[in-house]
Amino acid sequence: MNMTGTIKPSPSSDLQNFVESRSGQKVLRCYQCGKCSAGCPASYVMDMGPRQIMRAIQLGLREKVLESSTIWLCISCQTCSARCPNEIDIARVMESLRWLAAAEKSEPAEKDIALFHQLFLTLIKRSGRVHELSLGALYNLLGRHPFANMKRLPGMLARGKLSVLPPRVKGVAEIRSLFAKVKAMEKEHQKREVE
Amino acid sequence: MARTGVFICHCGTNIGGTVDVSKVLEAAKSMPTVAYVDDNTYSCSEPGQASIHDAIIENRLDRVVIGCCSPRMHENTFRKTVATAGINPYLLEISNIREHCSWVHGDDKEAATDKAIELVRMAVAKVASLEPLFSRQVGLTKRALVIGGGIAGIQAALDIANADYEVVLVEREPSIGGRMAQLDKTFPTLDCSACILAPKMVDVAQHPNITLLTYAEVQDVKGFVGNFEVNILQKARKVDHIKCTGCGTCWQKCLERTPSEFNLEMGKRSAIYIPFPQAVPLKPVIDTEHCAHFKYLEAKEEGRDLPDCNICQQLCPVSAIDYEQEDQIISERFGAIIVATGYQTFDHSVYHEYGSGRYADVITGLHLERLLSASGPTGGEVIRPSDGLLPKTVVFVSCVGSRDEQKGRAYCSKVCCMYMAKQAIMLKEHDPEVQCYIFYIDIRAGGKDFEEFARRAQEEYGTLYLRGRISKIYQEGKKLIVCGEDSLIGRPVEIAADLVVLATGMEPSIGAAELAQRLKISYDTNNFFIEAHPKLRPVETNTDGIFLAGSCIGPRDIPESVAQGGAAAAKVAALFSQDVLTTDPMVATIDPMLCSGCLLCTQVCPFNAIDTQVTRDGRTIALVNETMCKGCGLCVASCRFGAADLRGFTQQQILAQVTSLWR
Amino acid sequence: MAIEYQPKIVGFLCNWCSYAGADVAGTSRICYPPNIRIIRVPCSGRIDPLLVVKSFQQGADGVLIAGCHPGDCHYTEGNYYARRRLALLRPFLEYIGIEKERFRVEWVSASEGKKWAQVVSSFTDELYKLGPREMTLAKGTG
Amino acid sequence: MRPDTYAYYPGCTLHSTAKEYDVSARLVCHKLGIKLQELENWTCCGASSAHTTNELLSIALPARELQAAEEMGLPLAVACALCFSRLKHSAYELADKEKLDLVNELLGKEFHNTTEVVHLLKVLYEERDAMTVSRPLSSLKIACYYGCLLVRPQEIVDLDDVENPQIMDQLMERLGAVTVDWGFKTECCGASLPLTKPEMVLKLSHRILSQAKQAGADCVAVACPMCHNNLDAYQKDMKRKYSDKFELPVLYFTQLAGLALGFSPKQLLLDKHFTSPLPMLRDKGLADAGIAIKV
Repeated sequence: MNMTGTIKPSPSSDLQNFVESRSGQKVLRCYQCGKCSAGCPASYVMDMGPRQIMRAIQLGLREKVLESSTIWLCISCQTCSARCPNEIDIARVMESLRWLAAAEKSEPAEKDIALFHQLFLTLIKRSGRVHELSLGALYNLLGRHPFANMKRLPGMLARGKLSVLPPRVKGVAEIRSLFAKVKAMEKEHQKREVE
Repeated sequence: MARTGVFICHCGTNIGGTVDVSKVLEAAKSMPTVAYVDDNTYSCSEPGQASIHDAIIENRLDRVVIGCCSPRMHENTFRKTVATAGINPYLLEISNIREHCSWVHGDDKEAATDKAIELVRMAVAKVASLEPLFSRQVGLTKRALVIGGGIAGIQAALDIANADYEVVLVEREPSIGGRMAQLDKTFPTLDCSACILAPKMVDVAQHPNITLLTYAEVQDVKGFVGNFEVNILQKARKVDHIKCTGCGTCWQKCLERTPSEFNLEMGKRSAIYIPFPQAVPLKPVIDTEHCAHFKYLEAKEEGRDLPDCNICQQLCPVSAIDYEQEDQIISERFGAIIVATGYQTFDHSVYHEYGSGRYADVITGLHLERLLSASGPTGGEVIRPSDGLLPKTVVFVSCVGSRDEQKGRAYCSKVCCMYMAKQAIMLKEHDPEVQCYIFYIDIRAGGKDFEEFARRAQEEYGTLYLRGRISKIYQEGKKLIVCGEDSLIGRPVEIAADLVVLATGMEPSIGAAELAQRLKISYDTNNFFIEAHPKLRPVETNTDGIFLAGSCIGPRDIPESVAQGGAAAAKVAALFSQDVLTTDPMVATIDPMLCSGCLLCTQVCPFNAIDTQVTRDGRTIALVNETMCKGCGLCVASCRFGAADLRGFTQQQILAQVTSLWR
Repeated sequence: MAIEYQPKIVGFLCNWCSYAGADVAGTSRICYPPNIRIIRVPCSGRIDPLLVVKSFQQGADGVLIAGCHPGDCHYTEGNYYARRRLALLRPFLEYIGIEKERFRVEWVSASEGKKWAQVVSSFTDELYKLGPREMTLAKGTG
Repeated sequence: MRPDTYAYYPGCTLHSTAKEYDVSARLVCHKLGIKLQELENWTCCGASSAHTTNELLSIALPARELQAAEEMGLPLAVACALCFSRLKHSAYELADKEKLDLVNELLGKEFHNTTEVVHLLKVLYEERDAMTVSRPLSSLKIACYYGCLLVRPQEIVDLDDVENPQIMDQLMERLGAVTVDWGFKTECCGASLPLTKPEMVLKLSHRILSQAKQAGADCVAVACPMCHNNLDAYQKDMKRKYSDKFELPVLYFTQLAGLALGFSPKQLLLDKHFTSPLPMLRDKGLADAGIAIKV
């Protein structure tokens, strides 16, 4: 955790209140035993493990949490929640942090992962179902690493696992209106929150 | 006309901080029969009691209500106070305005004060209808029963016997010694467990005042303090322990081999066996399940034939082997009972993420004690159970089955941090090339010389303490990979270990809940017995005459168990120092004029304390045997004619409390 | 009406378990609504149905009886009798016009302070919803 | 009585990269007399992207499928473990009245959240006694891999034990195979990270495969297209990176069931895997053409 400077802890900060209300978890139940970080499959590449994120929430370090790579690298595999001795659903805490990060449009530490999710949702909005080929292509282009993940492409095509054309689904109109309504509700919800 | 005195206690700020005491006093003045009101900061203190005593005399009071803490706390204290002032001690009513009022309604002072007034009004209404009661004397059997032959039970038995009272020590296993007998060394002094325990065990065997009943269990318990009737099941040992001299021929010559429970299945024992070399009594029992002779008998019944064997019977020089010996019920009378049933280690198979027993080289602390012990299955050589090789990297894991609500064990087991340090030191002494790691959350070393001892494990013996709870253990080739996090540096940590020792926590020994129900003492959600008061009465239970000692109350180490064994013994000696016991006068009464003789109450009474008597006009009616009656009031609620009543909780007294409400 | 309405509850607690449990709620400073008035009895088996009816007659909006968990009774069988006897009382109470939700029997052990507080709070909330007891039986003659 | 008709939600991958899962599932169900009625115009459940960015979307998308199944009045059988997890989460969240009304408004349709969501593994597990095994897999030692989302979180998914599940093991044993007792049944394989963090998928999936190999397995059985992709598709890269010598075929539990019920490897698209199971199946005597059952 390349953190410098002295910390001025702000207990029961609005970060903590947001996490507790959206995830329904009591952050102060955590006694920092480290079992979540120990079992997390992605903690070896994270700048802050799940335990340190819980600690940062207890201390109210909002930026540190939202700028961390942890909330994006988390695969939400629930191992931490299944093994937490204080039965805290840490996966749900991570999820609520991602919602906060998305809502605040803060700069994601893992740009590629954020891009992947955003592309994934745009593709569903457009054709109702995921089309791997376009997802891969767009991800490589927009992520400015055009030749990544190409190794499997020939094998996939040879085995007829990738259809060249995106799937056509009758329900697409419904999906598009669903996305639009969700966006509208979000905006209205935020307007109310700002007042 | 009754003259009642009402005394309200501030209890410092515990009551005064929330309840407006002057307002309560003001309200009390106008309550019926109240002749005097007063308050003091601490009624239970010397000056507090003195001021109540003087007020009673000066104002010729004949009944007292005290608004203070729970009656379970100081009812007896204040009964003595009013008695010294010349009032019958049972013309007193306590109104609980602390635990049931100020402490639980701190957020609403006004409501707390109103409620306190109501509680005092109820007490005043009840005290008006209280009658003087007189306790009676009853005989007392000066014999004590100690259940459990671990270090706590041994200490208790010895101390009572040394106070020259008879003791019966009942132990479920074939030998006394309990968990401590399984330990190699003890912290923080590293003296050998057997060396300090064996002499005490021998003292127990040789003490004239102690009758030792091993391989025996308490079946049921009747009666009450001074007059307990206990049935003890003496399981058939199939060996006559009077004739037997403990020469050892039988258990050396027996051909059967079965895993030894004492060595946690890591070694073998014969069918006729003593659990460990320093066993007391040094006389064997036959394990009928694994004995060839009894397997032969069982097969014969089912029409199968197996070779018979009676080697032990033939070779026994004093012919002490008696296959026909049967289980026996011994019933005895006791004046007091000490429960010292000890603990067992947590069964770590619920930890699937640690392999749940799948990996042979993942053992518990107690397993390691047996491996370290010279009388253990490997003669003190610590080897990997899987391939017998010497481990060079040993990883200790703390809090297995402790501080883990997800596994139903929220409490800290107190001793694991210390025995991990001890074992790390012992491993290094056995083999200097060993490198020990200890995964911990918080090192708890609160006892005398504990912290210094734990520091030695790191400083002198090079143990590497890693702060963090591990999440997974899995096998990779011959190594066990332990996945944890060092939360001090903040990075995940993986160690390839040859041996992993899980510091499993303490839980009550099997059957604790059933024993508690037989003794009618309360136990908590983890099945530990509940002491009368955690701070002020740690070795007593709420049932008079039944005492507790050792880790059956909660995680305890050896010094505490010994101290509590002695403390419980002191309580028993104090009890036995009187020749008679005064009984509780709050017992049931039957009004002969109203009793129709239906005798329903005699069937209802759990203590069959209600006999019958014939009145002058020839009617048979019920009669309460006041020494047997425990004052539960079951008969009162069952009597349809209102003939039965319970002194101290009469129908009229309770109704008075009800009708005084919301006037 | 609703603002002044504070449910009035009478609680009969057995001395060995529930009364001790309520004490533990006190020592652990667990707050709960002040609507209950606790009367100590040696055992839940001591509760005579007359006492329950009298409490309602006296104006109680709810009556709570708390004893040891079955199997834990200090007098071995007291709470077994209580369980059966009070189960019979429930239909009688409905017959005389008292909703069955106003009468509760709970088992609270000597260490369950938290549970005791939850029992009182949930009972108080339920009685809020039920509202005061219209039944204006003649005030007890005392 | 167990239902014999299910609404069927394949999920996006079963129509593309995980086609063999879909085909083998249909064959096996057909053989067992279970009718799978695919939802007409089903759409994506939002997978890991929806619940990562927007709570409302992560509930609404699966709700659309739940509503479709509710309209058919059938329990909803799901093949992919991630879709199953998202559908279960949505049904769990919609127990809250407010959220249900909100979703009704979003979908513009009547939805009471009464759909019963069942994973295909549970469907076949409950049918295991009715299976007539014509080609017992007795020569096969299988490591059953459940993955993380199929069993976690316990209170929402409630399928089996979160650390040591048994239903796939029992199903395989019913088919005559021997299953190995190993510790990585529910460790995560890297799920949706192959595109963004391929090296993490290599590390996590390799650890799982080497544990299965060490436990003596001939192949790994899976019940999720993502787990299958991560475990099967990159074994060559793993061999280069970790220089081990073994290759471990990864098959869907429906393909193994298909084999046991007599279908041919061709019908079960066993040739579609990156790590071909055919050599292993041949020397186990399980690769014969079997009975060509018309579908």
